[in-house]
Amino acid sequence: MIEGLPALYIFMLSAFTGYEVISRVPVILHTPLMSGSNFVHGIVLVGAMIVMGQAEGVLELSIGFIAVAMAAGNAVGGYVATVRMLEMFQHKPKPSAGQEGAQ
Amino acid sequence: MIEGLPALYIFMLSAFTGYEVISRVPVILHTPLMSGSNFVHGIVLVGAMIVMGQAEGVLELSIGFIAVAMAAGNAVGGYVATVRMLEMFQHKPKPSAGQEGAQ
Amino acid sequence: MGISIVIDAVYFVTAAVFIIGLKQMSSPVTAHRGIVWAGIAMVVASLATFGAPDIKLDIGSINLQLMLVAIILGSAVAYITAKRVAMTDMPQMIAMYNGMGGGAAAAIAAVELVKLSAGAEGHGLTVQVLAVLGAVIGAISFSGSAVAFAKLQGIMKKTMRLPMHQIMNIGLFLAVCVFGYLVATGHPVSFNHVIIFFILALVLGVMVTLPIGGADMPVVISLFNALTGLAVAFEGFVLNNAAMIIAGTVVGSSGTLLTQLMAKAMNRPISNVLFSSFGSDGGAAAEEEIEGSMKEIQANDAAIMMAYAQKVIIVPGYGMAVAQAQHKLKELEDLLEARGVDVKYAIHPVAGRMPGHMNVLLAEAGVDYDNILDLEEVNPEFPTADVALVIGANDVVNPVARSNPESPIYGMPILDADKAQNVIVIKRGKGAGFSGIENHLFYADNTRMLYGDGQKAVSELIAGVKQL
Amino acid sequence: MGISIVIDAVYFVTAAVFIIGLKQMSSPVTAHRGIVWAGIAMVVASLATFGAPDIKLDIGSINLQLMLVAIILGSAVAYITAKRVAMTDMPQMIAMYNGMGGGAAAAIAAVELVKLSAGAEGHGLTVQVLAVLGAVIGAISFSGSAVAFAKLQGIMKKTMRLPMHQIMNIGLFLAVCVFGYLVATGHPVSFNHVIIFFILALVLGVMVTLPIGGADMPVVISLFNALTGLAVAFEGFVLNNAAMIIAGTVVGSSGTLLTQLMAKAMNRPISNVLFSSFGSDGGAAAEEEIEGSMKEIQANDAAIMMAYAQKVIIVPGYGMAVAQAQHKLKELEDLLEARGVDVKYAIHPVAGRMPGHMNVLLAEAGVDYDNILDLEEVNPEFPTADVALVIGANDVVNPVARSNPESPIYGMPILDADKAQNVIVIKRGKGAGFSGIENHLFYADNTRMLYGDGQKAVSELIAGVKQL
Ligand SMILES: NC(=O)c1ccc[n+]([C@@H]2O[C@H](COP(=O)([O-])OP(=O)(O)OC[C@H]3O[C@@H](n4cnc5c(N)ncnc54)[C@H](OP(=O)(O)O)[C@@H]3O)[C@@H](O)[C@H]2O)c1
Ligand SMILES: NC(=O)c1ccc[n+]([C@@H]2O[C@H](COP(=O)([O-])OP(=O)(O)OC[C@H]3O[C@@H](n4cnc5c(N)ncnc54)[C@H](OP(=O)(O)O)[C@@H]3O)[C@@H](O)[C@H]2O)c1
Repeated sequence: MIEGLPALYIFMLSAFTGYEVISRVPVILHTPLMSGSNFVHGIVLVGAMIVMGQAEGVLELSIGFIAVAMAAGNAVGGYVATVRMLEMFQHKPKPSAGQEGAQ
Repeated sequence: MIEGLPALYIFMLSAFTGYEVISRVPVILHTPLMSGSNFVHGIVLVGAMIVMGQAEGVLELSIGFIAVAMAAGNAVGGYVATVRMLEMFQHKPKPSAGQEGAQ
Repeated sequence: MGISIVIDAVYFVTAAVFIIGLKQMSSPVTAHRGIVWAGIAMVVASLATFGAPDIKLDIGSINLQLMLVAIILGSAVAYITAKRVAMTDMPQMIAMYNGMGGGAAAAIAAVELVKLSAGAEGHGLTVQVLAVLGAVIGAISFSGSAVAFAKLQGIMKKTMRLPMHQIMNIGLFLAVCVFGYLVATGHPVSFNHVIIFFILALVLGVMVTLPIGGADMPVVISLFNALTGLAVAFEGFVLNNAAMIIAGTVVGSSGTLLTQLMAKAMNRPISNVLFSSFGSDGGAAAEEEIEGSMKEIQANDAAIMMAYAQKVIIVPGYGMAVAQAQHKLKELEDLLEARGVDVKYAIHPVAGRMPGHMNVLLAEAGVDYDNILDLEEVNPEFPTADVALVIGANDVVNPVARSNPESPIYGMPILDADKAQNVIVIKRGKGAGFSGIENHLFYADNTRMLYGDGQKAVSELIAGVKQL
Repeated sequence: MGISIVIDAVYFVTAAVFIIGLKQMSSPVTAHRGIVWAGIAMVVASLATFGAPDIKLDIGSINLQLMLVAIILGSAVAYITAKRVAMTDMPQMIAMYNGMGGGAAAAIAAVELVKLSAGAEGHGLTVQVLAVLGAVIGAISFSGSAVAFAKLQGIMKKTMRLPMHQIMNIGLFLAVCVFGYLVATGHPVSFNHVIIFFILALVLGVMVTLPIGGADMPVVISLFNALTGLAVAFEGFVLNNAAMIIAGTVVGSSGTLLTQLMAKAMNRPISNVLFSSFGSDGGAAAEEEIEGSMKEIQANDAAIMMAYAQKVIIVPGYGMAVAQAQHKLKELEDLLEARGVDVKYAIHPVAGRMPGHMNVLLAEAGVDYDNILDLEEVNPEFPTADVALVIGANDVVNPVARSNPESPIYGMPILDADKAQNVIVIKRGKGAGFSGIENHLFYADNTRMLYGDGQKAVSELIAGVKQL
């Protein structure tokens, strides 16, 4: 469905969009944003699921399994990490000790 | 060629791109930028030429003629106006009288 | 196949270059480069189109001949007018060229619809709907821009508001929808419906624009600009032309944002601009008693004041543009600077009648970019200025915007000229500014009025300084 | 048809929401909302995929069962690790999740290529080439991220630079190209080629990352992140999945920009990061003689100095993160503020080991956003500060960056802590900073060294202030 010229156009426009969308990010958000975009390419999960759904035979099933597991890890890990980092930037002051996950 | 879903994607991405690309324009450039984007949709000339090239009969030819003439006016006028305005922003000081076109 | 790949590639690159060009146009440093790139792309795309495989442009065909005539005609008229027109008349020229683009998009749709009404095979419902949408939008942009042009050019003087104007507009809009529906879904399309549909759309464009005041026009023109972009994009879908789709959509969305930014800089919501004329509300009702009186000063005295000042800030406004006083101002600046006076210009974002109006004029006169300060930069400097010279500016220095919540300009950030040691105001008389309200600054203790046309008054100041 | 339209619509909306989400994530105010939106879109897209028409997921099919197991397994591991890990260890976790994404993209390509090698019908050359490109990029991102993780986690201590490392890398790269070409153009594809191709790509990822120092890792991780995006986009073309294409490309391009921005903030060109390890050049050679000596101060004296100051600026650095002293710092701040001292934090953009490192830690300790100033804001304030408390920072306050053109950090903007009335530096000993060069600030007349682990030293300061 998305082939040839339209595919090229979509690729070009997506590239412009990606570039422009983050062109004003303040330095303190670099790491959370990196984490956030890391989450976004977790959409590879959808592709992994499709491949897994079409897999036939042990080899394909095994690779598909790895693909799905890793993609899910990308998506879930990316999400949780991003949310945790961004929660730090929320303005309300917090109790100063015993933060979950902080040593 | 560009139909259905890909067309929608191209539309969406173009809209994002357009929005983001100019989101940091300083006030003094509002008018030149308006003029510049006015020039950009002068690309309608291409469409007018295609329609004119396919026109048959007096009515179609006449409308096509109008379309091409107006589109050319859009493109050329938009370009010249934009360039003239932007030249004002070029840093070099200019002689202070007798500017072309200024009264 | 071979040639069509080349043409596709050209359109692809054109679309990309347009985007890059627009991006560059949004920064003063790269703006000029941006428009030149976009221009080159446009030329290449047009040339490539001559080779498009699905059109018959044999040498000698009537289509080709007429097309060349049309291109030359349209280009020549646009080129000459664009070169000749004064900088201050640019907004209406933009309106005109934009209207042409909208008209072209509508005409493209018209040809397609005429073909359909003559029994040609359609490309399906979606395409027909898109053609009709593009037609409405293009036609509105065309006739609306024509009205905008007429108003700014002074051909049409007054803002016209017919009785029950809004209700008529709503009726018209519904009628356009009905006929648009008939045309979009008809197969075969009725020729008469097409005619009525276009007439209605054109009339709607006129009716919507009529009641809007001339000074709101920059916002409206920007809106029509975005609409033309959208119309072009829709016709691009009809013609399956990616360059049109992308360029049109990009302009549609960036133009919408630009319209918002412009309206915001003027502190006017877009809905206000479109549906209520300025000053008709508020205004007189909110007027307070003004204390003090307007005190006149002679040009010679004003010249002395400025010549012996350490720091002078010049605040130009619409009146300076009307009087074309920028070259004289530059002369005055040079004289003062030769005497060691520190001279700066303070530019309010909406001084004049279009964004950047003052900057364009001062740049034309050769004023140094570094001496032109914008609102945020200059406001802290007024308290240390000996003289603020307000020339043809009114609303943008009206302190009521800070103090009176009932004033129609309340909340607009203003230039704090009133905080300077002395204020000299050049204007012709008691004429009000764009918003039509009184200006308390003119009655302040430290303000002196220097009456006269802007250009004449500055010439007198120059003469005065020279005598010293 | 019906279901496939729904799924297409879901993917469409997902792509749009991702873009909006990323946009929101680039501003502190909307960032949280952005990730939540993106998260919802991701869940919906994944659920919709279960209904995709071209996959066989009947209840009870082995594919469905294994898929569910894989999803649960991957999610659970990622969820638990991401929840448990300390804030300071986030960069390596991002590397890990990113590597997983790259691995998934490569695995998708692997399945397609295995199918082709088993004689399945291909989708044409273009698709095969894209699959291979995505495979290389994904594999490099996978193994490279694994190395990055190992380094940051301390599993792999040293930067490893084999003899003729660059030349070997070039050789490897060429080999990957050759086998990539064979796989991309082969029909049928040889299974052995596929295996060799993947092994080579994985080794290349490791080899490229090995010589890069642990502290340059944030930039490298960001680069791999962009690469994974690109790999996902390419596999999206292979699977004809618009959500993957758009999300992947958007991350690819925004990630590239982000990598540049990060490198720029650290004043290191990306080529430097990738091809030469920091400090191996310049460093010792450029060292100047240092005048003066390091003068120690006791915690009690330092506490008195701060308690009776009017304005204290705290400059945290990597050492504060290592010592996890942020909570103690906040306590100290509260004590000082209770005594009327004006306390501010000065954050250098690359203080610590990842951008925003200090902000994250201070925010965690509950420091008020408004008291955290960045470089441009705070530098004019140092001359009016009575005390600058430098805790575990070194390079970011090294005046040599301003003065010595031969220093490897020359040109990096620094915090002007040396301009404060008094400077107190907390560090454990004579350990150098990330760049490995001497710091003249420590030898300045107005600088006093407070030796000790960051957390302990601040605790002593707190005790000191409490005694007063
Ligand atoms: N910049 C934009 O994009 C834009 C667009 C639309 C609307 N506006 C609005 O326009 C206004 C701009 O404010 P402004 O302060 O620049 O202008 P203004 O408020 O319109 O005031 C102009 C003043 O100039 C005087 N004047 C006119 N002709 C003159 C001449 N030949 N010589 C000397 N003085 C002359 C007039 O008084 P006399 O008649 O007594 O001489 C008048 O008071 C704002 O309200 C803004 O919202 C701006
Ligand atoms: N932010 C980023 O994204 C990023 C990424 C990569 C690289 N970098 C680089 O990292 C550097 C950051 O500069 P910086 O000033 O923050 O740190 P730094 O220059 O690395 O200096 C850290 C200092 O902290 C001291 N320290 C270590 N552990 C300590 C502890 N437990 N208690 C007290 N002090 C301790 C060390 O001295 P002792 O051993 O004597 O205690 C050392 O001098 C820059 O060169 C930057 O370019 C930054």
